[in-house]
Amino acid sequence: MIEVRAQKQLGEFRLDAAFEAPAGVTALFGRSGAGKTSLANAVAGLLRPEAGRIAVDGTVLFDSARRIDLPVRHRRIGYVFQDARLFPHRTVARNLSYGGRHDAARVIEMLGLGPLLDRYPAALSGGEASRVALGRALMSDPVMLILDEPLSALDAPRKAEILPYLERLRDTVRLPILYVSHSASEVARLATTLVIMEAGRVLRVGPAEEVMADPAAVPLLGVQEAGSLITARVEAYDAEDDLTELALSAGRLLLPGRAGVPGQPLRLRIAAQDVILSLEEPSGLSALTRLPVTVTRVEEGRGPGVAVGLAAGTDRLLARLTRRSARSMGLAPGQQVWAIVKATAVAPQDVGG
Amino acid sequence: MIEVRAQKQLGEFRLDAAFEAPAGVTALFGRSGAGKTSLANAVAGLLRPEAGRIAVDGTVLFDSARRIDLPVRHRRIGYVFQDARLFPHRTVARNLSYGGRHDAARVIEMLGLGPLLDRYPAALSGGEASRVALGRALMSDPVMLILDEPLSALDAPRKAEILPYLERLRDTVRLPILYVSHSASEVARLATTLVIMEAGRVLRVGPAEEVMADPAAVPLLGVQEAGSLITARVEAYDAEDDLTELALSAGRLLLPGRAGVPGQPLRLRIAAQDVILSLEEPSGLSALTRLPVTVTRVEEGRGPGVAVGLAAGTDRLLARLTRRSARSMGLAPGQQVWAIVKATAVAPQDVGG
Amino acid sequence: MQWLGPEEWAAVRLSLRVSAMATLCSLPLGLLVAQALARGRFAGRGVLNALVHLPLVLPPVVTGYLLLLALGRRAPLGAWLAERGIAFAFSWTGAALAAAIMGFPLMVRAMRLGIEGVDPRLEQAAATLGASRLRIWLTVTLPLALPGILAGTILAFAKAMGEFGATITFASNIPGETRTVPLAIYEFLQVPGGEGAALRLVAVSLVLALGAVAASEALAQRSAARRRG
Amino acid sequence: MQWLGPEEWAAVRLSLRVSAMATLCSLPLGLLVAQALARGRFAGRGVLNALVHLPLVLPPVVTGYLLLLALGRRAPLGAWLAERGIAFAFSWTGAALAAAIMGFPLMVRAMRLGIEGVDPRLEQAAATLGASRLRIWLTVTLPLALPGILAGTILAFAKAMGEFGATITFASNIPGETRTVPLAIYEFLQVPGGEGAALRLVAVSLVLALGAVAASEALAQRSAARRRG
Amino acid sequence: ERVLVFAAASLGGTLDEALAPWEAATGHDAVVAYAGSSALARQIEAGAPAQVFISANEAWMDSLDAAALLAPGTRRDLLGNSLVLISGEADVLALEDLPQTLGEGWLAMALTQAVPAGIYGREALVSLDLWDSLEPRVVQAEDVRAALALVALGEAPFGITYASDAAAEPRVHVAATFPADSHAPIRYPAAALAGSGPVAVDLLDWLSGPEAGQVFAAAGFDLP
Ligand SMILES: Nc1ncnc2c1ncn2[C@@H]1O[C@H](COP(=O)(O)OP(=O)(O)OP(=O)(O)O)[C@@H](O)[C@H]1O
Ligand SMILES: Nc1ncnc2c1ncn2[C@@H]1O[C@H](COP(=O)(O)OP(=O)(O)OP(=O)(O)O)[C@@H](O)[C@H]1O
Ligand code: MOO
Ligand SMILES: [Mg+2]
Ligand SMILES: [Mg+2]
Repeated sequence: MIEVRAQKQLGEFRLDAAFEAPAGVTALFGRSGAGKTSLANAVAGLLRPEAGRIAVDGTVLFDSARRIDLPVRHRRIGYVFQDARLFPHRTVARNLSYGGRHDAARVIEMLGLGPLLDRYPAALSGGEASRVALGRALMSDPVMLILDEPLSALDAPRKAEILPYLERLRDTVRLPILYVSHSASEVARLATTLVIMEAGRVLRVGPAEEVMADPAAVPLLGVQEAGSLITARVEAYDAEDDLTELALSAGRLLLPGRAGVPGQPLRLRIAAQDVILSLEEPSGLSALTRLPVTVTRVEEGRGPGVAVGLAAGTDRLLARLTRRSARSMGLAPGQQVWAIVKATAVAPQDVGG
Repeated sequence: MIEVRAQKQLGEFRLDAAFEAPAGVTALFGRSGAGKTSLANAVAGLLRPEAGRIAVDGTVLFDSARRIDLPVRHRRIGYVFQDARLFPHRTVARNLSYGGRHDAARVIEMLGLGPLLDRYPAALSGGEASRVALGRALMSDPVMLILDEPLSALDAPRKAEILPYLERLRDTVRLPILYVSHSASEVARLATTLVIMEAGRVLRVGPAEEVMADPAAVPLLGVQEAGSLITARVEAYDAEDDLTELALSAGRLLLPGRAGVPGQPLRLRIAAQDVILSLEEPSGLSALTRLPVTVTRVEEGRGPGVAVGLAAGTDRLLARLTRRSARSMGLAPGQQVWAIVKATAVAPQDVGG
Repeated sequence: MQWLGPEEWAAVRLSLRVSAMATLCSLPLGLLVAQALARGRFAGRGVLNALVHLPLVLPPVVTGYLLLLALGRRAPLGAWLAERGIAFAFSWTGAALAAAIMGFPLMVRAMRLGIEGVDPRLEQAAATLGASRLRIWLTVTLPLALPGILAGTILAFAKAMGEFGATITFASNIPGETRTVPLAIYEFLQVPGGEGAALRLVAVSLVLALGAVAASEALAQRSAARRRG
Repeated sequence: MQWLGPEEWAAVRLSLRVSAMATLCSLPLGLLVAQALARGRFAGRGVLNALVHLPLVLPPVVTGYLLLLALGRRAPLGAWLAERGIAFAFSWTGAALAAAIMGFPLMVRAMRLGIEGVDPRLEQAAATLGASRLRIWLTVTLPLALPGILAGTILAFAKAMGEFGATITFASNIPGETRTVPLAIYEFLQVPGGEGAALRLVAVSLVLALGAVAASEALAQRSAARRRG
Repeated sequence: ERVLVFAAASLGGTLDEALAPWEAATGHDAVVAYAGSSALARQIEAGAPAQVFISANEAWMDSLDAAALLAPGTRRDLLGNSLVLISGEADVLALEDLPQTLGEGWLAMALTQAVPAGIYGREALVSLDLWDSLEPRVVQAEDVRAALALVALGEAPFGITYASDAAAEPRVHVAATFPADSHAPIRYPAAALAGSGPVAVDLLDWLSGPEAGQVFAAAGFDLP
């Protein structure tokens, strides 16, 4: 549970943001200069708001009314800065251990830091430095994490190794995480709550599923980034084809690879652009997942696209079509159609644990 | 025309890379620590190779055999560093004009720097700083650009504003660009040539279309990043539906929005995961593009996925399916199937000008 | 003026002139030497460094004496200069020279720290933007080294205001010409009961020197504030 | 030893002891003051800064005289200290005190430059990792300010090796007790024909002081090289 | 027993030589601290642990006397000196011709307001009616030895020092001696300091004695 309210004038920029978020990952999403880093700094205690209140899991970190301002070091917030901020005079090993040696072996392994331990930061590549910064924050055994674009300098395979670790922190240790990112797929995968910022203010807050599946949020997220989050249950794993079968409220979905264990709930992000609609039940297609859905909403955007809200059982899906398609199919709320989801488009990056 | 051969020992890391690339954008792609920045530094003159030769458009910048080592300032290479490296004691305006005022108004406009001109770098957000760095390099009127992950701190809408500008530089001024990125969609959109690096060496070089459409390159690019590049020709623009019709060698493709002018060639990236295969000609689908294709190759990867090479007329396409789909469809080289491409998945980010 | 006699005011004016001259004239050389020591990797680096520290390590009187040996009329260099009408010994320019040399190690050290603190990657960035070495130095290195340069300048100035031993040995004590405030103070202190006059002069020179220190402080602060954003 | 007499070697040993003592004892205070001036925003900051610069601005003899006034046996503070067995005037500790005070502005300025050069964002990063202020200072600020700290230390040491005016005024010139190398050199210069002996002493103290400078240089270089990667 | 002697810097060397036989004979240890008379006098005022003070300057001894810091009855004039005009050249010069001979050259003196040799010298030039014409050409050195050095180095063609200084420096020659009545008598007062013991007086007596007198005379000092 994170509660943030902060006001601060920075030159001509005014930060005036407030939101509340339940446990889990709270993603801060917004354009460059929207105030994400400033807000994160306020939470960490590096920027003192003129007025406001910041509390994490019931602990008040800052309250201008009650003149509470917990010193940074007592907040125990592991902060991965947008710039790595490694200590240049300490080796990687001594950077990592500066705040503690919590879960050291696993962090070093997961981030692939083993070969770097004796190096000084000046001899690291950009991505290596950002991994060390992440490791340093994780090893300090924080009660909360702030990650400011921690993965933006990393390649896809490396991201794929780190995200599950963050998911485990979110789910097993129940560590609150404030996550700043420009990547909707990262956000979708991790975020419980999505906070959309613009010009220092919070435009929209809510459960990530809702905000992302809301056709009205498409322009905020960027056309390519919109999509829906669905919680599915793992049914079975087919070792021969290396496929995991998931149960949705409206049917089955097949994911490549092994994900979770049977019975476990799993979060999936299905990008609006990866959903195809069909008037008849399709057959002979390489896409294995077809769900009967009901059109709930047809939203014309500014561009050529149409965002179509769908109810798939109790889940909500979002599809993005061209206007011509929508017209030729005669889509209207209440209509029954088939949604085709390509399993390979979902997996493995966008599957939350 | 870029010609690079460089050897250098950096601690335990050995850079030993060589490639040649024609005019246009040469993308350096590779995992964190692969040596991309080091190679870019060698080209810029910031890292002196022990041996090697570097030439751009016929001008020899470095040649260990002939003891040529052009000073950095005479290379006239606009370099956007992985870290922004703005001059902290100069305002944004005076950072921008440090190397010249080439195309100043347009660059400032395109990068949205107008409101920042009087600020000092310390008062910039991460993304703002990276935009200023890009602007500073562009305004120095370079004869070559090196861009080391210039867009990674930027949001999708901002990227969508910058990419066309870079494309114009590539096409109109014919500026050679060395582009380091982890984002396949950026690379696909811009790159003429793709250089894949690993552990200091060049693993694969070639025209971007070829490398990306080569099923064997999928693991190098990352599963999510593989796809094919196709050059299409603009046929017509449908103002009512805001759709552009493109002619491929195998048929028509509809893109949302207006792209190019009739007769103009256009590059498209079609991600492997966005291609669905169908045994029969599909109907009643929201996806508007369906192309008759011939299976050329079925490549089983390490994971659950299968990469399928397709010939669509004279173009090559790549599709990624689950193994089960491939089997149930009985895919084999020579087989005639239909490829369904979702127009909204292609547009607008992956359309090159 | 009752409080200080005209001769004392003359000493104050002279001290200011000598110190200003010493500081301004050693500034360019100090910057060059600081740059060379900070970044250069040349053969005589160690020797140059030792040379710069010399006036700090030597008793001031010895420095003055060595100056006399080097620039005196019988010395080749001194004779050569004298022929060209440049005489240092027994003139206010000599006092300035002595003060400059005594302050030089302080000036260079501070400037060097400032220059060493400049991130060479910013200089690289400037080079990629086509700037020449000189332009980089003037537009990137120097402005970023400003705190060190200011500190070096003010240290040299303050030292010049207080310099005694080398000055009296090299430039002697000629009222109106080389009798700076410290020399005047020394004179007062030699006579029983002269403390009062000495302390009045001390007070004046303190006000001036510390005023300069405070001014440089304010300057440094202003430029730092902008950079902090 | 033919070359220098036993009394001269005694002066050399004494100078080393005095300079080492002066440098080591002023080190912690110098660091504190440098930190306060670099980062503190407190009321007496300007005054503290002026005070620190004082010994630079004052002629050394005046500093010695003021020390004598403050710490002589007849002065209240001096008497109070003497009762507790702490006598500065006329003892080698007094020479060390004089040297320390004369070197203090140089030490503090360099250290302050070093500390000001430390990126406060690194200190912030340390705070987010749970480090206390003291730990941050010891593990981040000081190591990163090392070039400045080394420079300050070596400047103070070099100055102590060369200090004359304040020492002879405050601690007097007592052979074996306060007769440091610069005082011995002065004495030789007082005796006609003593230049040779004086120059020999100059040479010895130069070798020592410049050796220390070179050593500190090497140390700074080593730690810089690692950081440069 | 250890006796700490505070002595004017210009006695450096000579005094050690004069004291060596006394130390050998008595077994006492004379430790001499040389510095400017003013510095030594101030240190004595501040409580310096010296037993004997030999000043080059009567005024400072007077001021210690007035402050009752001297052991009563021990003050004496230990040495005298004469004032000479020195030159790098071996030629003898009539004092009246000095301004003309000097021309644009410099006349080196000790500080004329502060240091005894300078004060005496100025007094002498004033009484000889030469001061007004010479004043602009005077360079004042920190002390009489520094003035001597300026002449020895050739920086100044002439200088005014004590005869004892001139005697010890082979590179200078005495061009003229100032008449004894052109300035106040030059005296080096010496005294044991308050609280000192009999050994200090014994040391003083030895210095006033004939054996030490020979040493001083050889060094160019006058005996009172
Ligand atoms: N000290 C300051 N003075 C003036 N403006 C400031 C200052 N600090 C930050 N700003 C401005 O505040 C805005 C928010 O900055 P912030 O760093 O929080 O953005 P952000 O959302 O993290 O952006 P990005 O994604 O680019 O990192 C920016 O426009 C920035 O220029
Ligand atoms: N001075 C050095 N000493 C030792 N190793 C070095 C040095 N400089 C770079 N390296 C190593 O060389 C490798 C290549 O670094 P480089 O910065 O070129 O990688 P990169 O491909 O740009 O990676 P990233 O995508 O993370 O920025 C890295 O493993 C890095 O740690
Ligand atoms: O120490 Mo001095 O004695 O600078 O003239
Ligand atoms: Mg930010
Ligand atoms: Mg890199």
